[in-house]
Amino acid sequence: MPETREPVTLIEQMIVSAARLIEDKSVLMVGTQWPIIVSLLAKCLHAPGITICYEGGAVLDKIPDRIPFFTGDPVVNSSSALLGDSFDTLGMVLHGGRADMALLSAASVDRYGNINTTCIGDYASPKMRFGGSGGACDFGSLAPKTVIILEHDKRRFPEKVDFITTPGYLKGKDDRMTSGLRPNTGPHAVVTTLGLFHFYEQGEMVLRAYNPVSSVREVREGVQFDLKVHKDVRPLDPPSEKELHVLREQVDPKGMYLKEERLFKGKEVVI
Amino acid sequence: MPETREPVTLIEQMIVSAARLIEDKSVLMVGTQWPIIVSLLAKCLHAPGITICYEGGAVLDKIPDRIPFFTGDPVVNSSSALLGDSFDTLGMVLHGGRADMALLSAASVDRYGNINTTCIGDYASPKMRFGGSGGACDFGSLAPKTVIILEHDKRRFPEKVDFITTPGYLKGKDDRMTSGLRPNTGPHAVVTTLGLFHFYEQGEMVLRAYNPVSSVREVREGVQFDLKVHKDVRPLDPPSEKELHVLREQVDPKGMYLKEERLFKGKEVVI
Amino acid sequence: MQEGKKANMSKDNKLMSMSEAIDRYVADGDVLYLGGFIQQEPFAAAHEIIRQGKRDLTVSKCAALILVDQMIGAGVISHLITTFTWNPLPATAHCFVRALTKHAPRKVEIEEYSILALNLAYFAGALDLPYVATKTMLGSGFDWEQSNSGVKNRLKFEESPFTGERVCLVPPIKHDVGIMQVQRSDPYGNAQAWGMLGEVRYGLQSCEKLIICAEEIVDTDIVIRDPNRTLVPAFRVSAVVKEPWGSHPAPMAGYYDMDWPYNAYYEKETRTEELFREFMKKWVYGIRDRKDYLKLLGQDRLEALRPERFESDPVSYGRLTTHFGVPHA
Amino acid sequence: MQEGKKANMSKDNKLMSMSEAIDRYVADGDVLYLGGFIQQEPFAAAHEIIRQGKRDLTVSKCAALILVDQMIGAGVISHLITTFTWNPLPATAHCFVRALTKHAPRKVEIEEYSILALNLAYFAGALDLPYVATKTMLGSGFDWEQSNSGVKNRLKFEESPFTGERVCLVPPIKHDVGIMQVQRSDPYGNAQAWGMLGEVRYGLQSCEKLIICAEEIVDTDIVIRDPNRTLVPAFRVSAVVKEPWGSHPAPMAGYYDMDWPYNAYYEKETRTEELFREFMKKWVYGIRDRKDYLKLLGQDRLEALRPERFESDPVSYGRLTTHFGVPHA
Repeated sequence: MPETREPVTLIEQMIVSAARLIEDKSVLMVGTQWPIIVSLLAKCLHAPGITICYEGGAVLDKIPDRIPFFTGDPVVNSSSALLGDSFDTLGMVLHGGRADMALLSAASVDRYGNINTTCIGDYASPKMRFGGSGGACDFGSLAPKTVIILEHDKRRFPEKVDFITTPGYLKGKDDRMTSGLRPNTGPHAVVTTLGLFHFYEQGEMVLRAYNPVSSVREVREGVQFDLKVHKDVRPLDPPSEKELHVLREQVDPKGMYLKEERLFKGKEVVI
Repeated sequence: MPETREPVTLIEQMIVSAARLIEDKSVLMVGTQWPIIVSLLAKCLHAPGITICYEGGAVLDKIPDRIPFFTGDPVVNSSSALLGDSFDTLGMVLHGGRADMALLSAASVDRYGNINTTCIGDYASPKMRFGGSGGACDFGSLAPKTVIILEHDKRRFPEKVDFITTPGYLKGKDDRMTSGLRPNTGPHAVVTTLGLFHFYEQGEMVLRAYNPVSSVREVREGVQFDLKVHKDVRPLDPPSEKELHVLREQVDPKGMYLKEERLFKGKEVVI
Repeated sequence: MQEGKKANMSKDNKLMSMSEAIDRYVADGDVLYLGGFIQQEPFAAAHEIIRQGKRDLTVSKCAALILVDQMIGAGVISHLITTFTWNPLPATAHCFVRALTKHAPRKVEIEEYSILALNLAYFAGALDLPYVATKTMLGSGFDWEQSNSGVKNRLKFEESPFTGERVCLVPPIKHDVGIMQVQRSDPYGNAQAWGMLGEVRYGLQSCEKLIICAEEIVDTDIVIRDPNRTLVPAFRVSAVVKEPWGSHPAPMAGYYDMDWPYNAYYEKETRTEELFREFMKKWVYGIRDRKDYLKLLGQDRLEALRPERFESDPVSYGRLTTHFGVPHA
Repeated sequence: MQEGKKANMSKDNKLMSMSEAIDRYVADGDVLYLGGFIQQEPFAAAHEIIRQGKRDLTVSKCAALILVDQMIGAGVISHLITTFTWNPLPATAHCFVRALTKHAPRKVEIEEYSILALNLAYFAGALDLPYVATKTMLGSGFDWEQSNSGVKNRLKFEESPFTGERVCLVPPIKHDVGIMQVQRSDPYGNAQAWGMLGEVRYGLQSCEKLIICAEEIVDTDIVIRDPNRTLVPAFRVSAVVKEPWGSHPAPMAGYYDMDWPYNAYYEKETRTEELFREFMKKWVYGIRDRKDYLKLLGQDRLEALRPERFESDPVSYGRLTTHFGVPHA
């Protein structure tokens, strides 16, 4: 282990933990933001046989020449085995029942895995407004397993989201069934900078493992509801040398995601 | 007028009479058999601005290098401005309300313009069986004006067809509306080797004009029902020199349709 | 015969012979979708299905020409989903007519739609939509509710909750196996086709397993350089068969014309059951595979079907390697 | 402004300037579809709409990025149909947020769907289907029947007459005018595009009139040699505008990358209404047309956005001129 290695960041732990949930040869619907880097890391490591699908109608065949900034990035045009319509991916892969897993970022998630990327406050006269669903509602409605990836922050984990952009288990699994959503669909895991959560029984989020630099207590204090903890809760394995190397040197060598270079934070952009 | 010209055939009169019904710049759904040659004749004559659409997903831009034998003929592949799916033509042009007229061949037609290309006798145990609808039911269901083109033969004009493959006015215009078919759709004309028929009021077929080599009486005797005759019934204009020349020399110089060459009638074909 | 979906990963080489593909992936009693809207018909695959004596197949084919007629005559089909079945000459498809009027060589249940309705059913099948409402098929014989025609299909009719108008509801049609002959595929099943595509995009995607027969096997690089032409991505495909001329006597855009006189020949040679058996002995049962079939046809006949090249211009999808092409502070 | 459909014949030359196209075919109060799924956005057209001061537009855009944000900020939109609106950086689309939270500069009614649901609504619009049933959107805030969320959209919910399950019904969405920037078109409007096409095939076809903006105007022969790439045929098109770089700062497959830093610049320069007005003065109101805009950007910036060529191989569709290629008696 080289002494000079930079320490593992919370974001890196989140990305690696999420990537480990991906089984080789599975078919993935991949949303914008963290899911992009998570799925490419998995493909470069233990899951070379995954098929990565984006909502705009792309089925990737290979690792793009540079990491896509979002799923509509034109770099995808030269890395795809199929480019077509949204019907090709959201329609025939996802609604058609051919996807194994969907990966989503989120602004906030509640205890039943419901995601809000729409607004704070009343929908008709919101206090704050976010972008909206995009394909996220489709992912969460239709995928057999949805994995939600977001930075841990107490404001992001309310008891109940103000607006359900993407349905989790609503008020519990029975409620999801009543709505007409298909059986054997719904949130599978939430991965944050502090922990890994799964959904059991009535579709409630349960802490399954925590970032080794954090603790059960910190995670529980980082949500607004009474978080259940799995009886076998354990610390997450930190990224291996190989995982970290591939992530930093191969998947995102310019730090577009890992160092938020694509956001130009604190940089002057003049045109 | 050159003396040596071959006489006008009944088929030629039918083709020319049907072509005259096509307005320039209109958008046509064109079925297999007679509609192919009728629409190409119109495009070569008075209607160069028509758009010709085939059910398999072709929008023709130009006169094909040779006359198509049917609408799926691969000669269409090198003559189209758009090749796509059946949704492109039957879907977005026809169901989408962008077609002005549909041209159809038929095995038999009844007094309300209902077409049968399915069977003689009971559907479940037919005495005789034909090919079936293809896109014909769609044409007749959806087009603002359907023009039906067929050889005149008493067996082809029953009082009531055994099976309605393609709906005309069913038992009369009210019945068509009751079925849920859209207003302002339905049969516009029937063109046969002996006459031209339109549909009035309750959607009944009325003789509007007859082949100059035939007569009202012959036409009336050529159907199985009590055919109404328009008060201004008149003989059809015979093909002009130009119409005949373009049809024979330009549209179908090898007599594929005009002399049924493509059918190999009475010829030995050994492979 | 059933193989798990996980077998179909994107990077498995799925090249195999036609006989292996049909043996492994088509089972008695399966619901088959056969692709190709008049062009690109899977004749080589259909002949192998007949040779292997598959039984009680449901065959779903939007435009059924003499390929389906042969399968009916050979007795492998028990249920036919279609919009028409004929010889495009136009002439009668004799086996089809014998099956429906005389139940010879066996009874075939028929389930008919219009082309647009069947496209919508495949579309609903591909996306697994509960149903799609349309304004076609109303009032016709296919509208069993109004016409009392004796037709058996899957349609329902109801009043639109939006407008109150009467509409036709088309439910999904799905298939166990889909087979189509395409211009090219890579060894993994990234299959590309061009020409008049009819219903095939949605027909293929409404299938659990896919057998892709291709005129040419190409490198994946060729696919990636023109991904808009891809009909199905590799992960959906179970088998890839290299089978040049596999659609004869149907046409393949850019590769060969329809062998038009063959339609007349077929019409004449299949007017009776006995004649049909002779025909099949020569063209299907009496030979082992497509290579034998092409020998029977002769090289001259094949060469005469080749079209002139009529080529697309290359287009660029653009390759981007830098992170920010433009200067920024 | 309304022109009859018959004006759109296949062989009319429809080339005109952007200002003429917008003036003739976009009216106050129109329902507009803006094409391009992130790639191929009609920025040049949107800027001209803003310059001409069109009012009370309903804008329907599946993926709304800073183009829609600018139109909202400029006050030309009264009703927005969308699935999301943001700056893809990702960052807030400030005008969008101001309009929804503070009604500044004006109130904008919003009608939201998921991407798949909006694709189905456009599909239903393009084919004029009464409705399409789906299993997405159920239980979410968009499911106003179950969620009591205050959302206003066109969906209905019912029990499937086939299975009894609860389904979401998506009705057609149609538009007066559609606008999209494509790679190439002939002068008549046979428009071709490639790349990631999202919802555009059905979005465009759900419009009465179409304005096609193209990077290049090509001969019809180029179109005919690759007709599978045609997005809309000429008879559907009212105007064709030659407008190179018309999608900047969005990308155009094969022509230019997204100008990524521009997203950061835009975010910073539009944080207040006053800043936004300054931004628009510089980039929209203060200039006459796209040529001025490109001058502002500078040739160096444009050149740096060009990708390497990444070319498709030509394919042949085959040309057939003989009546029977094969010998027959």
